[in-house]
Amino acid sequence: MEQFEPVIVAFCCHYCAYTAADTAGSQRLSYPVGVKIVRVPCTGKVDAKHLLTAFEKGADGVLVAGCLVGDCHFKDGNVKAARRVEFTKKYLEEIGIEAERLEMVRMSAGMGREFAETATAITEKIRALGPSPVKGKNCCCGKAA
Amino acid sequence: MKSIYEYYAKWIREGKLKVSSDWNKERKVKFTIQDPCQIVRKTFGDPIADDLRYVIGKVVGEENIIEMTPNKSNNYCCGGGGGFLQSGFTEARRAYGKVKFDQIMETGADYCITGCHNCHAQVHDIGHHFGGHYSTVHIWTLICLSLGVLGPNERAYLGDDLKDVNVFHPESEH
Amino acid sequence: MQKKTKLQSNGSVLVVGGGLGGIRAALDLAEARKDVILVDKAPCIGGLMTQLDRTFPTNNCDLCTVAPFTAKDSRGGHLDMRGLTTVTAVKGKEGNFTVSLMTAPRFVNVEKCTACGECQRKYPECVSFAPGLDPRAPTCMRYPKATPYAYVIDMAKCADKEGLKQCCPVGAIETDALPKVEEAQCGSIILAAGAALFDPSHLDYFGYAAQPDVVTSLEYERILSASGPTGGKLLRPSNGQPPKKVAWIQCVGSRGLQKGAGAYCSSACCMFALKEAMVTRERFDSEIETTIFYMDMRAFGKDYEKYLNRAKEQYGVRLVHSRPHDVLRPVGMDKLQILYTVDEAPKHITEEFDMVVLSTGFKMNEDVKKLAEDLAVELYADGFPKTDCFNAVATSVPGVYVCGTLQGGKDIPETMTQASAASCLAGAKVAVTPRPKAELPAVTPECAGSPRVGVLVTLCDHESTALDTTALVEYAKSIPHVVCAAAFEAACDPSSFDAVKAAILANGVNRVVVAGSSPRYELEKYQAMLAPVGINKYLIEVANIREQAAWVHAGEPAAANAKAKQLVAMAVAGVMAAKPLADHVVPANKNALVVGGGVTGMTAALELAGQGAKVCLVEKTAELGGVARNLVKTIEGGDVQALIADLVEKTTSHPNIKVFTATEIVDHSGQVGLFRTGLSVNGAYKEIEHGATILATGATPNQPQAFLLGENSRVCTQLDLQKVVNEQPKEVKKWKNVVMIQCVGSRDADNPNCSRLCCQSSIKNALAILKENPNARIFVLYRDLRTYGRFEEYYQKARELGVIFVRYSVDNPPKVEAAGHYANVTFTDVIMGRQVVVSADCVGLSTGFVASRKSNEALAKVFGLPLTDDGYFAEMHVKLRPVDMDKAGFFVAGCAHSPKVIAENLTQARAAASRAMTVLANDTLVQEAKFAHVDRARCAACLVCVRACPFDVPQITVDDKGLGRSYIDPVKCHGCGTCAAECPAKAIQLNQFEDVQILSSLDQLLAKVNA
Amino acid sequence: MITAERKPLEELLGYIAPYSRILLLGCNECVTVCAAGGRKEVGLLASALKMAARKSGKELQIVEHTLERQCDPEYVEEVASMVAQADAVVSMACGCGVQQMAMRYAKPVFPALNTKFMGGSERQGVWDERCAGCGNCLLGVTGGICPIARCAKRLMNGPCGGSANGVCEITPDVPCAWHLIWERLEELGQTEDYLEIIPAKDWKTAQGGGPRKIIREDLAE
Repeated sequence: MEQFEPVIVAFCCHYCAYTAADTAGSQRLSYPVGVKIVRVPCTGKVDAKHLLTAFEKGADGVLVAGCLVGDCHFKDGNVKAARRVEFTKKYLEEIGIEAERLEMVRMSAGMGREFAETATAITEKIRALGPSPVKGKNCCCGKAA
Repeated sequence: MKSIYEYYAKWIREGKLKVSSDWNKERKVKFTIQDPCQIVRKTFGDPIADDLRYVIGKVVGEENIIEMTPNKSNNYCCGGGGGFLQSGFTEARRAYGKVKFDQIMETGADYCITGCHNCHAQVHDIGHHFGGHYSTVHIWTLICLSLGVLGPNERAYLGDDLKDVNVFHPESEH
Repeated sequence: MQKKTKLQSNGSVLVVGGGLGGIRAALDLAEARKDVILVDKAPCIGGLMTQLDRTFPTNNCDLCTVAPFTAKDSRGGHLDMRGLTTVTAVKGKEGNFTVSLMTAPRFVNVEKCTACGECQRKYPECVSFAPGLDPRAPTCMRYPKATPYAYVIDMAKCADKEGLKQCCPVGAIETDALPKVEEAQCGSIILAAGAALFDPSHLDYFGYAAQPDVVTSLEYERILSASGPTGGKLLRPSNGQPPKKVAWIQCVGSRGLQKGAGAYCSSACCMFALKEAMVTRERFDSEIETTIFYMDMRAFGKDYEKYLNRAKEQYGVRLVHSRPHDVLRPVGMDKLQILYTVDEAPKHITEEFDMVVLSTGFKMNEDVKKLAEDLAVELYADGFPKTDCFNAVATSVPGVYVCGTLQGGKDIPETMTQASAASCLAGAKVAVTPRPKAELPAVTPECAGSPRVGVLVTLCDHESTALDTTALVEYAKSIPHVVCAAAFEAACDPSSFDAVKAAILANGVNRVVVAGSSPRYELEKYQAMLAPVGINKYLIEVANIREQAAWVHAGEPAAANAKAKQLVAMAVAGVMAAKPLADHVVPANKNALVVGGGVTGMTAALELAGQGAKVCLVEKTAELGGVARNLVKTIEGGDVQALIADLVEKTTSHPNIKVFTATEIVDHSGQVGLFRTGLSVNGAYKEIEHGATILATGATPNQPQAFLLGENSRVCTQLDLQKVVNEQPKEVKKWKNVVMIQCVGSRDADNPNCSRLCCQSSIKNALAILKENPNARIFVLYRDLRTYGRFEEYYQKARELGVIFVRYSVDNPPKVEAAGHYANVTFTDVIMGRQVVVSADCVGLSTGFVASRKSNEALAKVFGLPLTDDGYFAEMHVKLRPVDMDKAGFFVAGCAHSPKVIAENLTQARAAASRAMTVLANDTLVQEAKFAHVDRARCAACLVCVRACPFDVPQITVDDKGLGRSYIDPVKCHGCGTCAAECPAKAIQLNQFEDVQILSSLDQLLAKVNA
Repeated sequence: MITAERKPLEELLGYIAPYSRILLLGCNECVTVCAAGGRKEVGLLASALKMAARKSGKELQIVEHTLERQCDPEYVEEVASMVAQADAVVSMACGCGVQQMAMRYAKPVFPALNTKFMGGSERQGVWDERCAGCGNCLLGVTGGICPIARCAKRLMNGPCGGSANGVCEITPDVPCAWHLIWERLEELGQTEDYLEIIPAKDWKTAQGGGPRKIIREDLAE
């Protein structure tokens, strides 16, 4: 059987994680192809609805990647995002989705290696968990789209 | 600044220096060439090495030259430069010179032609020290030899195989 | 106090040379609203960089991030760019030069030429090599799409004028064209015409002239390049086979090694070779063995040490410390042999390679030398211009400035810095030329019409080897609502935008997706480029297929291609959901804040003040001068204390500068052009308003716990040593042995980078000691001696004077032990192969610098700026924007950026001032529509937004219907979107990132997953 | 404001188990302000229900809508066509809204929220109970602090013996209402009010008197 390739949506803050992902690119530090980046101005912009929708649409995992604590371009958007992630995790558990499929990570713009490593680590974690339990019946069972 | 090799070559081409390699047609004495670092690699490069070969070819016959590898601009130092000959450290100098010795020995030539006094002394010394069969000779000596003007004093250090070549010389007459 | 009258003419600045440096200098001036004439003798701009495949440390080309801004319609008409143009004469002096310009005829009417190539086929001898169009001269080929895209005729070689004229199907050939000669008035001149490269043909022991497989580093770059002679395939010139082993030989033509070589270090070749080796392994075949033969690995720039480590550890590039004896190809052999020895074993090694790359250095360009001589600029014997020891861009002739490799060998970031610095000084000599500002494009109804999406794939081939752009274009065409899609190859070329614009107009496109590099680079560029054809700037979406697909998945082309398609589909979905928005214009504040009162801060403040900006200079300590107060002289002999005294006098007395000492930054708000910063001045709060900010906070001299520093009185830092030499010459006269240890607390795990300045400072101190005490024996224990540029000449001088340089390896560092009156230093001499113990009277440790981490972190927090891993301030683009920061209106200079010597700090200070002037020269400010807006009908006035906003912007106000609803002031809003995420009524949306945009992208991204 | 909290998902899934077309209806008043049933929460719950149902092999069709106010018949009327197309309604309003819907439409209407109390917000995200709706307000004599809503025992004349160090003996993180009242009266210089005996309360005005009704004759038709 083909190896399950998790689809992971990474909401990345423009000022740090998105730039870190660019850095990973320019340093050719590969990370799994299933990790797809959605650029946001600040993780403070990431709504619980976006997180749930990602799962609803079939993501196997969701990453919210913001700035290091104290480094938020907008003071504390990353702290608020972390609270929302915790709130959403509880919701996920009620739904019956493993809370560890959702994760908040923090990094600075220069941390290209960390981005690649984090993206790889979460992919491995989700691969171990298997496909999201709420994927549609007709889903192609984790084959990368 | 010009090298004398360039002039030798020029004068031979212009017919001013009437050298000939006829003396070696039958003998087939083999020669190899030590390219001096200062003149070749560090100053004029391959063109001067080619002039040097032109001169030697005219003097001993092109067919009697056996090249070392590497040569010309890539030639190895004889190991005697940089004041090494005068500074003591004989053992070290000879250890460096072993590379050159092996290279000369590999050619199987009877003579190693040097164009520089420093090289001459070193090549001679390592040949003697490591027990080589070759003799060391200066380009100038061979030019004179081929012109038939090599004086008896300069013949002293030629090998036996060249002792009888073109012996005519005003000084030999006395 | 009377302000010194500045010489300000109404003329232009003349920039000679259209390479990167020239472009940067010209753009800085044009953006600061000064008129510029940019001339280049080549028919197209771009200079040396256009021949490079990729550049370090980002390993990409990036020309496209700069060059398009030279387009005619950008930069408010201040920039007049002329190709094929040379300066034939210069008269007059600073403030009032009259320059004669001669524009050679192309003999081809650029407007008519379609670049069909007919003339070249019929008359190959007289059609000048046109970059990229001509397969004949591949090794000197420039970028594939030249500006302008047309041929050039060399009429001197033409025997049949009439035939040539007739052969052109569009009648573009004008055989009778004459050179155009013009005169221009210039206030100042910037020479930015670059340098030539050393020609190794005469060094026969390297076999360059005789062996096709021996190439220069630039030729190798061309072989790697997609637009090069092999079409981007790495093949041996001798037999067209891919090489298995490639070697680089460093310092060819540099460091006085060979005949005709400069005595200087060319500064860029080590990094260049590392880059080529990495690219070779990454792009072509990770099995290709890459070996670099080097003398000292000079990775001295910001984060370059990490690049070096990456080359070694991640890419497996092999580094051999050796100067190879020669390069041979024995008769009958297919491979090249390199003969060399290594430190560890005094024996001959012969190793075979398929290709040998000679890392050739820079040398002065003869044409440029002639122009410099005509200008009476003083030159060194090697032809490079002499510059002031505290002002690397100022020549001996007032009003004539230099930058880039014309000033001396250097890499791109330093070229960019010098270019901005030169434009700062040159710009001070000419007045602002008022030009009417272009009206902001209105949000027309067409913008919002039914979506017609155009997709532009803009990666050049060499950036996207993993991607099939043709397939991507085809795929894009199949996406609903996409009305046109095209690959657009020369994003570096301003004129190629014309084709794009035409396609947009022809297809009635109203929304655009740019598939290229990161939106961090692309978005602003395309917003500017597409505005003239009526594309609303908020209806442009970028699909980051370079960083996120081509590069990161370089090794898996199938995955990279699939992901690129998905990214494009996501971007199309996003742009379909986007709304057209209008920017608005507000008056801008024209004052500057400079943080840090060292030599860098003071210089930046003075340059800004000299150009009329009001400057607030904030210094944390009670005194101006910074770390430089500890320095006596520069290596060139410049008097640092006199410099500081002069700067302090000028700064404190300048009417435009207000100095606040003992002052800290407390809080900060606003945005570029409208900043507000709170200061604690001796404990009292004060708020200032400013339009731009320069950070010049310096760095901290390192004091690592090593080699008995601080424990033994014989052991001191180079800074202390310099003081002792200066203040206690009698003591120095008694010294017998002095040992200096390099890289103490640098290039190690705690502080991975090179501190850059220590090698020259130890040599400076060694020379100073020998001046007092010629009999002192000085040992310098080093890892790589990084005396880049002209510092190399001092290294040579030190060796001549008997300073003994001993290399140590990081696994076998020297030991320092107290031994009664002395400090015993034990080290291994590699050449002798023994341990040596020196009883030293003085041990000088080159401890370098570390970032002022704590204070940088505090400032970064207040200002919202990123730091590097090492704690220095991170610039926006390490290569092309070395002094700009990610946050608009912020600039960084001096050691706050990374450690460097005073002259370099001052250059950066001027560069930052130049960049800041591009902001401060504007009376008004265009505010981006990146604010949150409230749907008042939905608002429940719940106060969540009021409480959530980090900047206290939302307020509950009563509208004309008497409804109390949230109101978010667009001018004050920072655009973070927190309120939008928290609003329980979903009444708030953030422009450009509306929920519908994010959700449509998500939908698209996951479309196939749940299908 | 009326405050509420979302019910556990499991309970909601139980209600809607027989149905597949759901109208999920929010309210833009109190429950929006207390982040329980506004447009945003409707969106979250819709996603969650769909995913949870999908997990057990069922595809739910959920129509999301949020009314200006669910406790008024005119607003409730707006969704008639949506209700018509749904098998059941899940209301994210307070109990008033749920009942308004249930009265109007002959379709099953389920509450998504547990309506909690009339309260105010202490700070972002925190609400506490302030009013019990007793129908006979005595805040005028208790320093503006209600002993009915805020004292666990609804004492009228001072704290019980369990009040210690200013906190309630039942829940130590709740302040003793009478302690607060005393501090407040002291602050206002009205401690004499405290001495005034409040007579036994007539609970007829409260819920104890049965469902209550207010009629404004001038307005009522």
